Amino acid sequence: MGLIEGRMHPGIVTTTVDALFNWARKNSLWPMTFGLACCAIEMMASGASRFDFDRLGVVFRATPRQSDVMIVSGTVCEKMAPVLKRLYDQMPEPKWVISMGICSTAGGPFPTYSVVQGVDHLVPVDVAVAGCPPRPEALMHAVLRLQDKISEMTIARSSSSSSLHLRA
Amino acid sequence: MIAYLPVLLFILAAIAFGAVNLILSWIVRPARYDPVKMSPYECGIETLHDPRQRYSVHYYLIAVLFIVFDVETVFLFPWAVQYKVLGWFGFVEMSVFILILVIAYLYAWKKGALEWV
Amino acid sequence: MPLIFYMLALVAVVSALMVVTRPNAVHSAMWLVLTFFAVAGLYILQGAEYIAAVQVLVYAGGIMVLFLFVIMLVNLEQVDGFVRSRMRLSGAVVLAGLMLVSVGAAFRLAGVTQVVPLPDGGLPGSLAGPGEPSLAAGNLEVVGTILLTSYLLPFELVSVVLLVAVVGAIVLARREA
Amino acid sequence: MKLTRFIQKLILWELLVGMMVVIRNQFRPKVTVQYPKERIPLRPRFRGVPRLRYDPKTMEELCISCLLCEQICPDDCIAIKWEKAPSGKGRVLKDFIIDYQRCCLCGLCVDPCPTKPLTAIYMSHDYELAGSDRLDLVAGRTDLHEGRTVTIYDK
Amino acid sequence: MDSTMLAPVTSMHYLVLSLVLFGIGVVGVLTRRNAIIIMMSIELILNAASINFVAFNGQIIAAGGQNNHVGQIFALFIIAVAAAEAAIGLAIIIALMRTRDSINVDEIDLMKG
Amino acid sequence: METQMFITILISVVQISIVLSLVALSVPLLILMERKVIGFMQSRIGPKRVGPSGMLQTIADGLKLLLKEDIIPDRADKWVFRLAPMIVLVPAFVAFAVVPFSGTGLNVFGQRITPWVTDLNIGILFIIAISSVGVFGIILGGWASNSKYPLLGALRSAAQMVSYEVPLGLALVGGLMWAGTASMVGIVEAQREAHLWFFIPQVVGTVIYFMAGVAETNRAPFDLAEAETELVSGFHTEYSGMRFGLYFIAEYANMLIVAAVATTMFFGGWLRPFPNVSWLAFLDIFNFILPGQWGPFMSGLMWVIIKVSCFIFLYYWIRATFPRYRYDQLMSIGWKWLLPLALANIMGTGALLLWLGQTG
Amino acid sequence: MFRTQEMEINMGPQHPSTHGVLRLKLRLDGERVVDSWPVIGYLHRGIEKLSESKEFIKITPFTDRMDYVCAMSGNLAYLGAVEKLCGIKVPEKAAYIRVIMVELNRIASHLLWLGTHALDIGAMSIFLYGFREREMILDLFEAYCGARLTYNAFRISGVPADLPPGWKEECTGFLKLFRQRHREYEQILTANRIWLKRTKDVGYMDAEHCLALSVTGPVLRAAGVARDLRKDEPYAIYDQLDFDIPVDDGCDTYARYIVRMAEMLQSVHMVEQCLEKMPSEGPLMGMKGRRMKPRKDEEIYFAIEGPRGEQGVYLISDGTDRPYRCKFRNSSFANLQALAPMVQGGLVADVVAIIGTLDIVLGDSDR
Repeated sequence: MGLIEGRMHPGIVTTTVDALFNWARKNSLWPMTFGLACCAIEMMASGASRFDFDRLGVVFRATPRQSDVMIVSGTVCEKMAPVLKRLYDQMPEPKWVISMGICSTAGGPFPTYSVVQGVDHLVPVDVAVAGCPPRPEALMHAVLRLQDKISEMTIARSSSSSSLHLRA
Repeated sequence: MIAYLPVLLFILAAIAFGAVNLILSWIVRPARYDPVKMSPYECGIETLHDPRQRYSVHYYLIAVLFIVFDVETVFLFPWAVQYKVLGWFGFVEMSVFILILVIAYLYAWKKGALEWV
Repeated sequence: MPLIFYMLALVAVVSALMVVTRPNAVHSAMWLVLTFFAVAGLYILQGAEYIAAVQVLVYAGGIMVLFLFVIMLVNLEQVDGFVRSRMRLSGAVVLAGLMLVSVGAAFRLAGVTQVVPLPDGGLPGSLAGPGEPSLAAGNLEVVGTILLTSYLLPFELVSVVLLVAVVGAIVLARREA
Repeated sequence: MKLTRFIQKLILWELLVGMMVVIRNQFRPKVTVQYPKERIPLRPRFRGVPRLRYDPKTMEELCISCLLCEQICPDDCIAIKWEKAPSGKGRVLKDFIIDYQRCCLCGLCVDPCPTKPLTAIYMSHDYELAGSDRLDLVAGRTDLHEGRTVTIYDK
Repeated sequence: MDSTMLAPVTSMHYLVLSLVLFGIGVVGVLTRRNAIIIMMSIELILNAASINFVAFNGQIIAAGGQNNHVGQIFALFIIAVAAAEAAIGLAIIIALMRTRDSINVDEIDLMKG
Repeated sequence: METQMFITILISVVQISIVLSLVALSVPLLILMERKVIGFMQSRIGPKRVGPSGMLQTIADGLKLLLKEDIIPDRADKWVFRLAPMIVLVPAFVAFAVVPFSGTGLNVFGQRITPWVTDLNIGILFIIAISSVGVFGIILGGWASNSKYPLLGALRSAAQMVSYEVPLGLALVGGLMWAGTASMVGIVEAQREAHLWFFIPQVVGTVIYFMAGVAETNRAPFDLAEAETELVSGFHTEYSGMRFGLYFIAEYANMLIVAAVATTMFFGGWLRPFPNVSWLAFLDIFNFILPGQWGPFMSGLMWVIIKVSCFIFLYYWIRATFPRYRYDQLMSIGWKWLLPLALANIMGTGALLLWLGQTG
Repeated sequence: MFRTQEMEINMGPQHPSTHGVLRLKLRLDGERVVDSWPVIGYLHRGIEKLSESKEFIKITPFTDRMDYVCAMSGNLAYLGAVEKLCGIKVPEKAAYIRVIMVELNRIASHLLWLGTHALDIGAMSIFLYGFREREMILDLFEAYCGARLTYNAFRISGVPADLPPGWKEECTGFLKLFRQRHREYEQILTANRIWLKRTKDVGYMDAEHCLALSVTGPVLRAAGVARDLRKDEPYAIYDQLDFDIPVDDGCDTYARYIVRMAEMLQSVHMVEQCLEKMPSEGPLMGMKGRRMKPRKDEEIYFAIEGPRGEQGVYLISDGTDRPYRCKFRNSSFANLQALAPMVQGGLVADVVAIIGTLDIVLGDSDR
């Protein structure tokens, strides 16, 4: 546990501090470059000139150590599952997961022996996006949703419903 | 050497800058221990071998050449500053100095110390 | 200014002690860098700015990089604990102590008792505003001139020594095993 | 000729040409569409998630529960509940569920839809599909007619 | 603050410091088995010598030899030679490592073969 | 005496705080500008949504890094791991101690405040010496992580930095021969007296210096140490949170230092173009706008900022355009091209000075 | 020579330049690659098995998701196989539309290759320029079939819809612009000394080895073999088009770059011809109804020239409306076999360049 996190009663101080912290957190979401399948191409397109993720402060980082959000973009296969879990574990707190596309959300069109039927079996998903693949705008929309979710984080003691971890 | 006092202060200030940042971060950041999180990263695969192994001797040779030329650079600085005073004399003596080192350089080149791998 | 001297001396001695006591060679190397910095500071205190810069540039920035490379190159599990035997350690300490005493005695005998305060030791006397070179000619220029005129031969010989170093290093390191 | 080559190589000519291309792009209009504020106009044929529609004139259910879409769906994401119409002829739609968690937006379901001139099922232009839970992505009959409720950002 | 702390620094101070560093270096050379750390101790000893040279040079200047920087020149040469020494010494360590697979000076006993 | 001493120290402290905060604040600005400029070059607009047209983007990034968990891997050498970013950061900052930001100082409360923290007799040498320590932070950071990619990155990076330090130093020697002093202020003064920027006789030196500088700061096309596509993030792969932030800050501070030294050494520091052509005096616009001592001070500052910005822009431009060299190619450029060229430049400069009869 | 310990390092599955989830185990001696083992299967989705339980028409969306970078070619290869199996004739207009789409998709795919390949080597802007132009193609696709990446644009026996109004003009405009932009890419890269240094003599593989490993597509053509199914075994309407097969005998990464760059121009040329020659009227589907009646125990193989090489589909029918066996011969899997011999003896940085030059799509090779 951090030094101040969860040690204070909710109040004017925590609200102000939360506002500042959450502003920073939500405006600087660095996803990991972690492309799995088709959606990865749309994820790349989101970073490209037409959609320009950089506008939202989203910069792709190559290592999990420096990323805040994991965009699971594509089919998660059984063989990939432990890798994905490990990468998620290696990200520093606070961290979030966007499940991009139906493959990662629910296995999508592949109800087969080799596909994990939803990445939420492995890691806690914060925002799930449908679409196969979702348009880059849809991914941006998901990021905006995630930003909304981050705005509700708090350092106060009473863990509000959207503190760091909801579901394991 | 009063001119160096600000340098000392500057060093202290720079250390303070870094330290303040780290301490601030220490206060506000969360920390959750997790053995997997603390394991080394290798593209999501569990590492099997100890990474601290022996590395190519090339790094050493490059460093040797660096030291030699570092010393040369260091000797060139007072020479360069005084060059306008030294004139022809300085030119000749530094030519000899550089020439001898160029021999070392050519030797290293010939022996392939500059070829990478 | 004496205060700064004592500070630097303390840093030098402590970090030197760390150099010889750390089991991990990389840690030793780091402490050695600190020693070099402290010694460079001492040089500056005496007005030897050029030597101080050379100390940092060559020793700290050059030789220690070489050391680090070799440590990584050789990469042994920490080969030793500190001492092989208490006797050996005490022997070494006694020897060093004896040496210290004897050199001190030598100073006495040689009559180096008339120690003069060093030029920049007493700071307020030589106070100069920032921006104004505190030495009339500048240490770099003076040393450079002497080096390139009076000490011409050793200067050229340095390049020969360096040449030999390169040749030797390549021959030793690249020989087929 | 050889000399020109040499000089070009010496002054890093081809690198400069490349740098000029880049700087030229600096002054071109930007292609970025600032998403939440501006939106790329979608093409008429764009395939968002499938939805149902009413008859625009009578506002009645168009779907006749023929199950053709359910059959052709490669992901089996359509589920239709129906019962015999009280009149005995035809079927009455009870519920229509499309699981957006599975739908791969292929548009195959629209092809066989027999209602004319408008197909009962159609590929909508909805693309903002994020949900905080994967179960948010299951669309029932109301959702299919009126569209899922999603937060729309516009600034 | 102790009044001796404010007494002007004389070359004696430097000599004592240099002696201490020298002693530490000697202890290092004698007690360590890791050849690399022994090399580092040798660097310490060389540094101690340089301090001496510069300190004596300071004494010369204080005695009125304004432009006599012979001590600093010596320190300069010591550094240059130290660079060469480090290069060769470490090359020897590498060579030893290659032939003996060890840099423990106790195990490297060439005369005994 | 004591009060004089106290005032001197006080002035230094003020100068240091100003310079340090200037540098610390310009780093977020540099990062923002990099994203903006490179964005524009790539037909996009870069950060736009945080604060007025994205101005606060890097502030948010910094604050976020502050709020991130700091991971120290179990197998890492904990203290070295903690220390390494500081070793990179401190030299990067301290080098600014000798950078002159303008030509004329200010008189405040009867005290002369110079626009540089200190002017050392060995100025350039000081910068090189101090920067040469930065390599430890990288090599130790990679080593302490005890992970393969950082270790590879650190070794690469350390070898690269030491290799390019030589041409970097040698390229400056040519300029020093023209200047006849190693003091940063003295070099600019020498350019004023010589009526020319040393860029003109030292074109080769400038190019070598800039190339070596790019390599020293690990920037494209020599950014092999953190070559994302090869070594993930190079030596700082295992670093997270503020420690990574410190590496980041140090990188940009180093860029600034390289640009500032180039400005001082080759582009006349605070001097306007053609400092001897009197009708160009109008270029020092602040001389006419601001009264008294502020005029020349601001003009000088303006020129320094403009020149440094041009260099930084060049950094970005090159980064946006070029592919990355391979490791062996990088080393061979450094050793087989830049080094001989720098030596030849020195000898050529020597010969030129003799021919011009500029020697005593 | 002082022997360095060889280090085993994992590149991928999460690595910025392994183009998806390829895992490459490398054994390094310093920076040199001593040995390498590509590990695939991180994206194995069981498409072939899944196909056996689906009707022919339902398999088309899966072909989109195998080689997702050129889904049109995937569609065409599969539908061509089905049509061959059932003996269905595709109307001429539909064939033209298919060729236009496939060739545009080839440009889009090559643009993605160019972007990612250049990004791997470190050229940053070209990646974004490539994507910028690719977006225009995606717009054309979206206007035609409504999707940006996984098109499902064709149906068995034809295409579901005619080109929308204004599409031809938009396409012509794009092609004109693209020729100009193509020149810009060349200005940035083709003569660039860094690019040359990074690509020349990197990933060398001559024709003999390529053929032995059944490598196809631009990689093979860059080894001097003018093998192109569009010329050798024309399908659709390729025999009516006038185009060249770009060939280079450099056998290295640079030659592949040259070949692909030239192919983009050829595709532009082809699309222009198609737009001109395409009949304005005519049926779009060659078959009424939806029931498939393939002959029993029929085995067919049909291949087209995809952007990455031979893209083949092997179908066995048991007379029902589902395939008995559906096997995809995908170019990425075959080309991936060339990876290990190519990186042998190269440097780590070359590995990245070689993965880029092979232009593999993991969905394609793992299926």
